[in-house]
Amino acid sequence: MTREISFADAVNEAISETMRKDDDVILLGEDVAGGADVDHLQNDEAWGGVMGVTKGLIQEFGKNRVLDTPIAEAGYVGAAVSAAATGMRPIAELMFNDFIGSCLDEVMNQGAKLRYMFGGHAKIPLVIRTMHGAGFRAAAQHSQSLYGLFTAIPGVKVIVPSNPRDAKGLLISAIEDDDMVVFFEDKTLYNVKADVPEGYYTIPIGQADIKRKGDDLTIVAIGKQVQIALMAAEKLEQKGIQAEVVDPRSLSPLDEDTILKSVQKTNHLIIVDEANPRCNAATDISALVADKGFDFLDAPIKMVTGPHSPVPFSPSLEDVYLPSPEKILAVVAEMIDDESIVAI
Amino acid sequence: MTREISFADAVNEAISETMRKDDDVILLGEDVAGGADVDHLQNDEAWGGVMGVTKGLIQEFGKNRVLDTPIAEAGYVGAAVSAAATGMRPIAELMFNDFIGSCLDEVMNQGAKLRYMFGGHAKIPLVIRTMHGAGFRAAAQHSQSLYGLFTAIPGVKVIVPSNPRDAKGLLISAIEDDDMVVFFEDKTLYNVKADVPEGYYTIPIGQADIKRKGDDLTIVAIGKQVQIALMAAEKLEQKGIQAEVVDPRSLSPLDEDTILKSVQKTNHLIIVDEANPRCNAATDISALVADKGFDFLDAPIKMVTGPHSPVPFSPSLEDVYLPSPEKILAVVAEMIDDESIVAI
Amino acid sequence: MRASQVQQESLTSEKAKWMYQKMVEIRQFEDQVHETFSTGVIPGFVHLYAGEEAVAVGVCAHLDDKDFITSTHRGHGHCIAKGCDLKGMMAEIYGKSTGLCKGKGGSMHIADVSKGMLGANGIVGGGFPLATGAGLTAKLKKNGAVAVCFFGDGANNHGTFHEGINQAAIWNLPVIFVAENNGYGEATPFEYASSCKSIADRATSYSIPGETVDGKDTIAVYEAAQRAVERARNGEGPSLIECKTYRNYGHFEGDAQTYKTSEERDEHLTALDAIIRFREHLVANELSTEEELHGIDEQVQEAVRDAVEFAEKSPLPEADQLTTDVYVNYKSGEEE
Amino acid sequence: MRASQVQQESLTSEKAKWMYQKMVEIRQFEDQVHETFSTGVIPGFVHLYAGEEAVAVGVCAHLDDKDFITSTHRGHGHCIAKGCDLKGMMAEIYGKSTGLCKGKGGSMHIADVSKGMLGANGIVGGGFPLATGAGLTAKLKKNGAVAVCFFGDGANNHGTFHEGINQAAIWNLPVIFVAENNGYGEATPFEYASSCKSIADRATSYSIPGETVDGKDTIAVYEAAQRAVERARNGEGPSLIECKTYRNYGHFEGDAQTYKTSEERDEHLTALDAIIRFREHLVANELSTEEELHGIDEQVQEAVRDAVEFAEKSPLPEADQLTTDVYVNYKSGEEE
Ligand SMILES: Cc1ncc(C[n+]2csc(CCOP(=O)(O)OP(=O)(O)O)c2C)c(N)n1
Ligand SMILES: Cc1ncc(C[n+]2csc(CCOP(=O)(O)OP(=O)(O)O)c2C)c(N)n1
Ligand SMILES: [Mg+2]
Ligand SMILES: [Mg+2]
Repeated sequence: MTREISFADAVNEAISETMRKDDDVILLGEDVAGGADVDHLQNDEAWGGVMGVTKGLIQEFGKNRVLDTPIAEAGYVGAAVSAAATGMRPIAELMFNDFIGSCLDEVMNQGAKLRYMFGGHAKIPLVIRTMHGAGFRAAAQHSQSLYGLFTAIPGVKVIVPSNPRDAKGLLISAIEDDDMVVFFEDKTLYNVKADVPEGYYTIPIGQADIKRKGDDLTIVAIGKQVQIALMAAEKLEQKGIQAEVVDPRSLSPLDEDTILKSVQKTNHLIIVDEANPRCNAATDISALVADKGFDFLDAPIKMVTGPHSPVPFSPSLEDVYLPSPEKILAVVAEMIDDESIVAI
Repeated sequence: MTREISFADAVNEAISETMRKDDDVILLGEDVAGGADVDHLQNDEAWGGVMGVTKGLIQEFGKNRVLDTPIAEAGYVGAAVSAAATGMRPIAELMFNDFIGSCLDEVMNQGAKLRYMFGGHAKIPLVIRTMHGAGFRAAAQHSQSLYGLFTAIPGVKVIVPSNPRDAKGLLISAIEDDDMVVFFEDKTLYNVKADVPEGYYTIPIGQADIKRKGDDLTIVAIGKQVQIALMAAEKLEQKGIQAEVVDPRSLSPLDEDTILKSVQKTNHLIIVDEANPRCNAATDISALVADKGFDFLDAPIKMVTGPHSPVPFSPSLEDVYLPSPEKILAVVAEMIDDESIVAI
Repeated sequence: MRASQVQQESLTSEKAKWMYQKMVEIRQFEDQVHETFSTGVIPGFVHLYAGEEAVAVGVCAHLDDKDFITSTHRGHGHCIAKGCDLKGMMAEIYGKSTGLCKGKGGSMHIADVSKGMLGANGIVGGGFPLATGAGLTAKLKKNGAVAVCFFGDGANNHGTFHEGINQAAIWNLPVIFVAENNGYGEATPFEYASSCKSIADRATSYSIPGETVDGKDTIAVYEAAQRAVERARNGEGPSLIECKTYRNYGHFEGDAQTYKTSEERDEHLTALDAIIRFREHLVANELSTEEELHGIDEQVQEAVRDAVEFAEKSPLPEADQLTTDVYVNYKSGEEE
Repeated sequence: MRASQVQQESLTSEKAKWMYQKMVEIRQFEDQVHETFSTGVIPGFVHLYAGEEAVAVGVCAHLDDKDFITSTHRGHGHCIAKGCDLKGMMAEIYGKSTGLCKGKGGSMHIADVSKGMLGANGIVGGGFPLATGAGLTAKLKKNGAVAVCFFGDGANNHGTFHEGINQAAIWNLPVIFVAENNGYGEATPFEYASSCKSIADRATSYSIPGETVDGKDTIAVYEAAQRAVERARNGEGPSLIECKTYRNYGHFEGDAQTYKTSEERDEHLTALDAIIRFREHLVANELSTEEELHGIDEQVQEAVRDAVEFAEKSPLPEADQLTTDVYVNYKSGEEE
């Protein structure tokens, strides 16, 4: 049974269903309850997160399992790492992924490395949920997409869902997983609605999803950019070009096979990622194919990404910062040397 | 006039000569003076940094310009950002690059972004010197090479010198530069000696250096791995294969031209980097060439990097963790389909 | 009130009227932004300072352009008190190319370094190290400047609070740490998130003076800041001042503020209001007259109207501005 | 000394001898590592705990396997006091596959989670949040466990100190924060880097008990820890104990220790030595006899010798171990 719900509600369901199933699952973060300790608050008057994504959980699960934290990211993310190592299955919300600057050590040097440094004698079943993405007019410190930073760290798994259905199934898998997982939620997707199954279901981590089939060109797109890639693909169809849109869904582990098989078929690859261009997910996927899929390629691998600059505040600049169907078409035009594509 | 001095002494000279020239240059970090405030310490008995790299500076420049800091990386790196914004030219030492987890915000969200967020009405002439690299038996939290993380951040410049001469000239340039520069020093290179010019000289940031000329194969190697690549190149010469070894020296800005021109000539590219493999400098350079240099390539782009795991403590494991001439030869053997190369 | 009377002489009529004007500028500016935001014209996250005017103004009354301040996500008030241009601010909040930051920063990053305003800051706790750095510059340049770090009650639990203040203390830097304890960090009450009885108590950890004042009593803030600024300028090191205050609006625009009680809101908007109280004080103590103050009100109204008009009429930045201002220079052209 | 006498009864002869043994184990283990390190057999950075035995042992005497501790770069002493196996420890320090962490961690990361030892930690300040998390688990699982966070005087200025303790305090967690104030962080004196008069003074910031004890007086540490552990087990929340102590060796092996004075070194190695003093105390109070204690000394000597032999004879890890233990499982095999 599916029904249309928003991305935010899909995330909420994944958490609540997992918490119902497993008493060790707890949720902590800044205002995830949101004023829960204020006496006069009734029912769902508590914030439930700065975007309301975790609304209602405090009512069902109480203060022991839904914990507001001080504004102390190192403190509570580090506590979550250790709670995981000592028997809980915490979900820690890092409100904006941009705040990783306040708690990278806890993720990179503690959570990601304890198991290895301890010779395998520890596990860290921790999920860090965090908001990312530009387009919200939230400026340079609240608009980054930092999954590349996490993908680089051995010991971390990284999930970037592109739609409500994937978000729910992947988040449940992440909570069930015995390793540390960083789960990215695009703030501009929260209100997007789509069919989502009811009840408890999982989508395996490390399995890409082909969001559109096509023989002529592979577009690997990350997170929200999957929607942009699909828009470009529709336009390309008008020109008889069938683009295959691959959604990796998790960047670590990365489903190399699905990407390589697609390129083997289409011989052309464009990667679309709104993050900054250097040392990032787009270059990572490009390098994969330039190595293991080189013989499949008929053309240079192209990347459509944000520029090497912070995210600007002004709408007129932020709009040109982000990838767009037009930018993808321009790259295709260059790739197959057909100027007319730009004009679709 | 050149003379043989160590990498550590070259760094020390760069700092002292710049401090002599410009009163606004100050040095701060944990134990960079090192017990300077202990009354009974005489002459150079103060540590001068955990590896002794900044020895003697406190004697010459005094406590106002060489400041020991508390163990509070966010505190002093953030202070350095702001001191730079308000008129000083600080050099902040982050003892190990692994400690960036305690102060990433100050680098990523403050230092790197202030100029942009302020519409250009600020400059941050700050150098962060930091130690990186495996091979010192220093285990997972003191052996990482995290230049990829910084290269990804717009607003940061990143330098990774491979020898004493470059280290001195590049560090002077970094201190003279009006932008924030992160300067990486490989702890296993400190004792390496080589010819270094006396006096004040600069090497421009953003200019790669061809450490060895060759027509058959391009090896781009980062930091200490330049030496490993040169060893591999010598062995390859025995087989009549002339490898060109390109040292980018700075990863941001990256000298794309020099790399692309080399590949245009050799049609083969191997990238050698000891850092972890995902979303990192090696994939970044690979993606550059897979895009702009695709037509030059006769073979897949290969990367020789550390594995996707933390750096192990045990010598027997750390030795296999690191790139080696043998690993490079194995890749060449595969690339040109000549098994005999492995056995050189 | 006794301490107030002792110091009162130092507050000249001229300074008092300047302070009143700045407070009214903040209030009217913020009320205006609130109204405009609700029409959808202003993009992004906006956090309003209305209600807390006495803090920014009571402190900045002791500063001039060579002194630096660091600010927070709730930065408009600090900007105005430190002398930033209202037009440039409003244009920035609109994302226009004529903004103080050319539209690149927005509400959360307005800055004017030439005025000593080191930027609003989207990162809670981001200001502590920055203020320390500005204090370090002042100490090394021996230019008599001080640095002020404004921060919220929520920020007082961040690690940078500890690192920044400790550092300022051991280096004896001219820095004043000013807590704006408005009772909440987002929807979370101060008492829930903070284990201290008062933020001022935490001064003990750093062997520096710490005091709590009524942050809606302009004179009380002014006097506490005077003591701290004097100490700093005399080379006696940092101080911590906790100002108990209240934000008239929600955490950000759009917040339903369910966590507040209607009693506390009412009280703060009327009897406890800083501007009403300061106005009464000025008149009662003959530092100004009703007419004069009314004149200021009207003058400010016009200034805010002008700012809105300026912002509305200004152009958005051109696309080619996207990648400028990232570096002073990126590719080094020189030869070795 | 009066407080000591009151509590003294609670220290049984059996416990006292266990404590003495652990202290001697630490001392001999560290002296041995020091010697071996100088021969070049042991790789990497090694920080020795010799001199500080009273702290680890005085605290861990109140803990059992279900209680957790977090440690520091100077972690051997905490490991031994918490019951880690000497052979497994020595093998780990040698980087051997039989080490507690299969040789992957080394001196700075020795751990044994089954003993409640959450790892030495190469990151200064890394333990504060981790201890809080272990305390949170204990509180939620209601299993009566406590968590102890050992940290240095240098770490007391790191932001995680502030965030960790505040969090433990507001959540009323069963966590004991134990400062090992050995006077230096690397070569930097406590007094230079820390603006507090004592670390214990900082407890005020968190409204928790804070006390300073002579960290080389085993009984004093034991009693202070007893109070704190009892409080924690009774649901009364966290405490902070500052133990004034001294490291007999340098910051790490290879440190010339020029920053120390020879007087302080001599004094600490003799009159102030914790083991000598504890030994005297045990004999004087008839908790043990010279002969018994001598027997323990010899027994420990043998155990340390065995540990060295075990480590020497053990194999290095095989190359195929390089990439194991990074994840529990990396590629998900299941189908959707
Ligand atoms: C490091 C960091 N964590 C969290 C946030 C999200 N955030 C923005 S404002 C805020 C509340 C700040 O409270 P307080 O310091 O009391 O300031 P106030 O809003 O009350 O003026 C939070 C949690 C942030 N911007 N930065
Ligand atoms: C975050 C971080 N900063 C710096 C270091 C380098 N470092 C290792 S030990 C040490 C001194 C620690 O001093 P203290 O906390 O007093 O412990 P002690 O060595 O005296 O036992 C420093 C600076 C580190 N490991 N981690
Ligand atoms: Mg507040
Ligand atoms: Mg110490």
